[in-house]
Amino acid sequence: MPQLSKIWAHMKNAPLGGLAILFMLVMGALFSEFIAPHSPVDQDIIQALRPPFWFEGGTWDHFLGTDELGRDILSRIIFGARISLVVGFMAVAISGFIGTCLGLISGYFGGRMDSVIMRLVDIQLSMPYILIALALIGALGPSLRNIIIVIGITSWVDYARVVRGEVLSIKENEFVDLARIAGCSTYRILLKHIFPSVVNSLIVLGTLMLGRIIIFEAALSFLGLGVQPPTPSWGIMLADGRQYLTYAWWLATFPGFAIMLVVLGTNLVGDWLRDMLDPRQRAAVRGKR
Amino acid sequence: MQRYIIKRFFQSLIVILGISVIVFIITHLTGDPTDLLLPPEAGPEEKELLRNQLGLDRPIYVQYLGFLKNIAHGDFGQSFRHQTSAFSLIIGALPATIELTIAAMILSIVIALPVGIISAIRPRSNYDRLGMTFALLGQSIPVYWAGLMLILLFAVTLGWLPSTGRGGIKHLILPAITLGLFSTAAIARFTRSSMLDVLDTDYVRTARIKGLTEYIVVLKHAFKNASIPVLTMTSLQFGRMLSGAVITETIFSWPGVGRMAVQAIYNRDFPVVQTAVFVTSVIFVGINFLVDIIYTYLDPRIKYK
Amino acid sequence: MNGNEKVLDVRNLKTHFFTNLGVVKAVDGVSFYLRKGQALGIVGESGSGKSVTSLSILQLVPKPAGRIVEGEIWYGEEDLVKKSQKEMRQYRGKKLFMISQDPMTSLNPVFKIGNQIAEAIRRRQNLTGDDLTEKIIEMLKLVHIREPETRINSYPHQFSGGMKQRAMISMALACQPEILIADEPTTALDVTIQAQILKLMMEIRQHYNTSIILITHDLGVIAKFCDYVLVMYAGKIVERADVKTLFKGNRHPYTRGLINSLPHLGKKQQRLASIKGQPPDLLNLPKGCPFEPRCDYSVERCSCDYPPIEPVDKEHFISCWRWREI
Amino acid sequence: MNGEAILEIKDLKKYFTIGKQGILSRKPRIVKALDGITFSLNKGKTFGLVGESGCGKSTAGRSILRLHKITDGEIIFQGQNIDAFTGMEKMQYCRDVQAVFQDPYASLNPRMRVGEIIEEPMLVHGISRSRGRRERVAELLEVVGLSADHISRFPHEFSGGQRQRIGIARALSLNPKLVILDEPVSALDVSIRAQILNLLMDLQQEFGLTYLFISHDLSVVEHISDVVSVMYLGKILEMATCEMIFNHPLHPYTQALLSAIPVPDPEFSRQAIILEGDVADLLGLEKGCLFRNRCFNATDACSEREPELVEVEPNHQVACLKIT
Repeated sequence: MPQLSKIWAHMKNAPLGGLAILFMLVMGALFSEFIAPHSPVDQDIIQALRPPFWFEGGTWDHFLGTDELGRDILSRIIFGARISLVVGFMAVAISGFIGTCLGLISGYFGGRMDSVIMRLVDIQLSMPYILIALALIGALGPSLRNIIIVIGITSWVDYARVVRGEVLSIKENEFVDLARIAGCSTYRILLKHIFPSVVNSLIVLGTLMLGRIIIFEAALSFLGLGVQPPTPSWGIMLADGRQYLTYAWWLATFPGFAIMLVVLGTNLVGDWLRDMLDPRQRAAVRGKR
Repeated sequence: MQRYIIKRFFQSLIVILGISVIVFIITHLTGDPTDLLLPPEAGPEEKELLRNQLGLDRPIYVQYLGFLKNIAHGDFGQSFRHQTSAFSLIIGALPATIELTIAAMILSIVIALPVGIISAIRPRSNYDRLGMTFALLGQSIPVYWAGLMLILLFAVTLGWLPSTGRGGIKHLILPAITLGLFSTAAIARFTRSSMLDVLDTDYVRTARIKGLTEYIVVLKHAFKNASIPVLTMTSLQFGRMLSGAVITETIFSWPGVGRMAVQAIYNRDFPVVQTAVFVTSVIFVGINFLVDIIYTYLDPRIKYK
Repeated sequence: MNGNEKVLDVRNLKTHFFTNLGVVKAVDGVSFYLRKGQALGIVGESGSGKSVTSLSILQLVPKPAGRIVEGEIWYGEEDLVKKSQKEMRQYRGKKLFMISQDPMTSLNPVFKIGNQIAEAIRRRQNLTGDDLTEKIIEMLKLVHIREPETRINSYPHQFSGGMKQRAMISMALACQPEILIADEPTTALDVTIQAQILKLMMEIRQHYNTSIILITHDLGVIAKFCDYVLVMYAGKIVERADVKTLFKGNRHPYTRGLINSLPHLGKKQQRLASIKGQPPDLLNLPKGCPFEPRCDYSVERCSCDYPPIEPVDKEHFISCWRWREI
Repeated sequence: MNGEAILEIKDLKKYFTIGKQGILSRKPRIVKALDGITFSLNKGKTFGLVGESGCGKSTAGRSILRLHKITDGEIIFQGQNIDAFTGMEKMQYCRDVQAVFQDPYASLNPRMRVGEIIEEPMLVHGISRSRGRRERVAELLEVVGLSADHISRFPHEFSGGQRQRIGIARALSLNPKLVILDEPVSALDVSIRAQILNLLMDLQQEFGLTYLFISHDLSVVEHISDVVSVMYLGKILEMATCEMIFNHPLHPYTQALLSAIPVPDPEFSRQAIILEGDVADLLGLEKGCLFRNRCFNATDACSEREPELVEVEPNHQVACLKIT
């Protein structure tokens, strides 16, 4: 626990924009029905391909315009946040769990276990993860559950690498030896002495990964192997909009902008958390005497 | 040093073996290929016959060993759709992908290194703020959206550059920018932080105490050290690019391995998919091995590990 | 003493660090001078500001957090504080050189030792090719590195700690600085190696009449090596005197406590005299004398006002309200 | 060295292999961190182990603490070989033998409160109830000169000396018989060092503790130890009572080591014996005395035969051919 004064010192540097974006994302996903002006699936051919309100032919009613079927873009973006967030959080949880366990084992026990896990990491890193995910989803079928699982098992590597690195340096600390001398079991050492020191890095990494997974999920949908229509998803909206790029630019522009904004938010918050929670960064800020 | 390279070489072989296992598993997960190969009205006997022909009734490890033997000979089977060897299809598409990735990589490095280095020597300056803001944006923009927006601006609105297909240098510009965007941002940020770490070390201070010019301090003493982690990062980015090429090639209709693989997935043409995965992975392993050799030149400590 | 010429005159130096948590006054109003050929010792505990003082002289205070906020550092007719980084290049490596604390990290790991020494040589002499190689070998010989012909092609990780520090000293020799600053040059080394390095530094001093600032926490090293000593505590000089006066006629309670708390070899005591309390928190220094909470002699006044530096005699200065009574 | 032995070390060896033996690595390098050391600790006394970096003194401590497997030899605690311990006996051994390490920052888990840190050994050993443990923690804090109010603070709120006190309190929480002190004051400032040394000596008196005091600092070792042994490259070169070692050193290495210490007295002048070379210069020292290439007394015989540790006078053992 950092002291209050330290927390305050970092709160002053908080990326308000990033936090606001993430807040909007969560709110949008939780209360889509109340916030969105229209239903995301209602079609209205008469209103089709309306531009945003500030262009000629745009209306206030369809703030960001409508798509080729007359569905309201803004509403679809708000509902699309749901998919992104659900996939993002679940996949971060799954990959974080797998990666953390492997990283802890690899770093703490070393030796043969370490070699095996590190080779697994090499293998995973060498393979084109988008193709693997596409192939797996192509094989298993594009359900939400499968998408989460596939993204989860293709994104564990970063956690394993970071956790392993942290464990290797934490292990060098004398308090770990002293815990063994006191008679603590390996399980207790890993859980009480090593894991808590890794949590900060996990929070930072998880935040940054959330953004990357949201991009990843939309990429799958964009390529047609993610969530299936008519579920409103940012990736699907982009894919649809691509065909209308030449005369209805707003179809592809706004959902992509939404993705960018959210990822920007996670990156900003992630960087801030790193400055606050990562001791090495803190030392750099403090300067040496 | 030789021992280190030999060790890395064997590790690379193990990794390739691992990749083959995973490719094999994925192929099996994709279900019974007889459904795809036979017309829907085929009866169970015909299926059984084909399964026997394809060796699908043999024990799994025998099948794997057969698979391994085949891929060692470059035989990944016939494309269901094109009725030619899947391997030759992929090899045919490979030059396009390599052209695109290398162009993107060069673009990334040429932009990212100077930006990262200058940001590091002038931390918190306006230059640093500007560079890092762009880097942050670059890391936040999804590749597919960046591609679409570039097409919208340069192809649709301004009409300066072609939006699809492969041809001269003009065709290469937009796809290369799209594919390189994320890596440029990532390498720039990483270069900055590595340089900041190194500039804070005692040996850089020693170089300053000796009264060396700032140019030598930064480019000789600091950068050579910082380049070691940056190289690691860059080689990882290469892997990302090979993967990201799938999307970029699809957007720009670039006739490379990625686009072919996506088409193959749509068509459930699995021999082509597995060849694409395997070949891209092996290329990346090869690049990593080259990078390992470069390390031995950059970091004398490696030779004795 | 070798003449009276002042080669360095530091006046009211204040170097502060501006951190997220507040301002650390690492060096806060330090004045002293260094005479030609003198070996000046700066002694103090961690956080006393002794290293920052040396970095300030070289204008190498870690940026952006650290800054010299006040004071002058006169080298001859020039005030180093006013020099730009570019101008400082004319001083670093020619007039001033510093050997830093940790020989393990002060050599660049990816360049050969010979290359790194060559850089120092070329600050003074424009040598190339075989002449340069010969000169490097000569430098390595001067610091008693065995087989210098092969050692110039070694990388730092192939050197032991003592050899690395010798390589650093050979750079100092190549630069022939007027002032050599040695920041804890032997702290990371074993006792027997420390003895070798100190001997080498004494040889240099005698041979080239170099003025040396030796920074250390080890009073034994001070007694052995230095003529004149500054004692620092919490960014200020509490006492400065020639070495004999400091050990035998000290008047500051901190100096005295420090000397008394050392175990003496060959004279086994039952208990050590210790200084009570904890080292000061540099972010929350007390208003008055920073040593007051730990001082056995403190009176009310000590916690309100910082005592000014007063001369005890010509070369002995002290900052304590009660030095006359101690 | 009379008295009741609590711990006996017999011909202890610990070899580390650098570079794993695999299909590809040709020959692994073996580092003999401990190459046959024998000594015993007497109850209630302090045994000092001194030497320069890499001499194996910490390896000895870590072997006794069972932090790694030993290569050969015996460690006998209260008459029992610790290698033959069963699960229960191992736990009992943990209670009897505790340690304090060098780095006051790395020794305390930054994410645990002071109370939890001191309580943990008792918790693991199932000693007393939660309330009883808390009372004991408060009592221990007072014993080491801190206040019971510090119980719910985090380590980063303390200075180095205070942290070392917390570490000592943790070591005492199980009422150990033997405490391994591995450079316990080396990382501390001079003014704090004396406080901690005094505390350690007081605690020894109060609780009848036995100390194994490992340090590179001879003056500190002299201050606290009853018996001292000097190590060099995994071997003991000289072992004697504290007075003898410091007033009448026999081994050339001990003599050099003592003379190399700068004395904090400007009027004290003594010709220091400057040893040539480095511990790292091990070329061709396969047999014979390991110190001979730095020794000012070495003769040809020294490269032929390895000296044994021999008792040259009561309570004084030396391993040097020129003396024995």
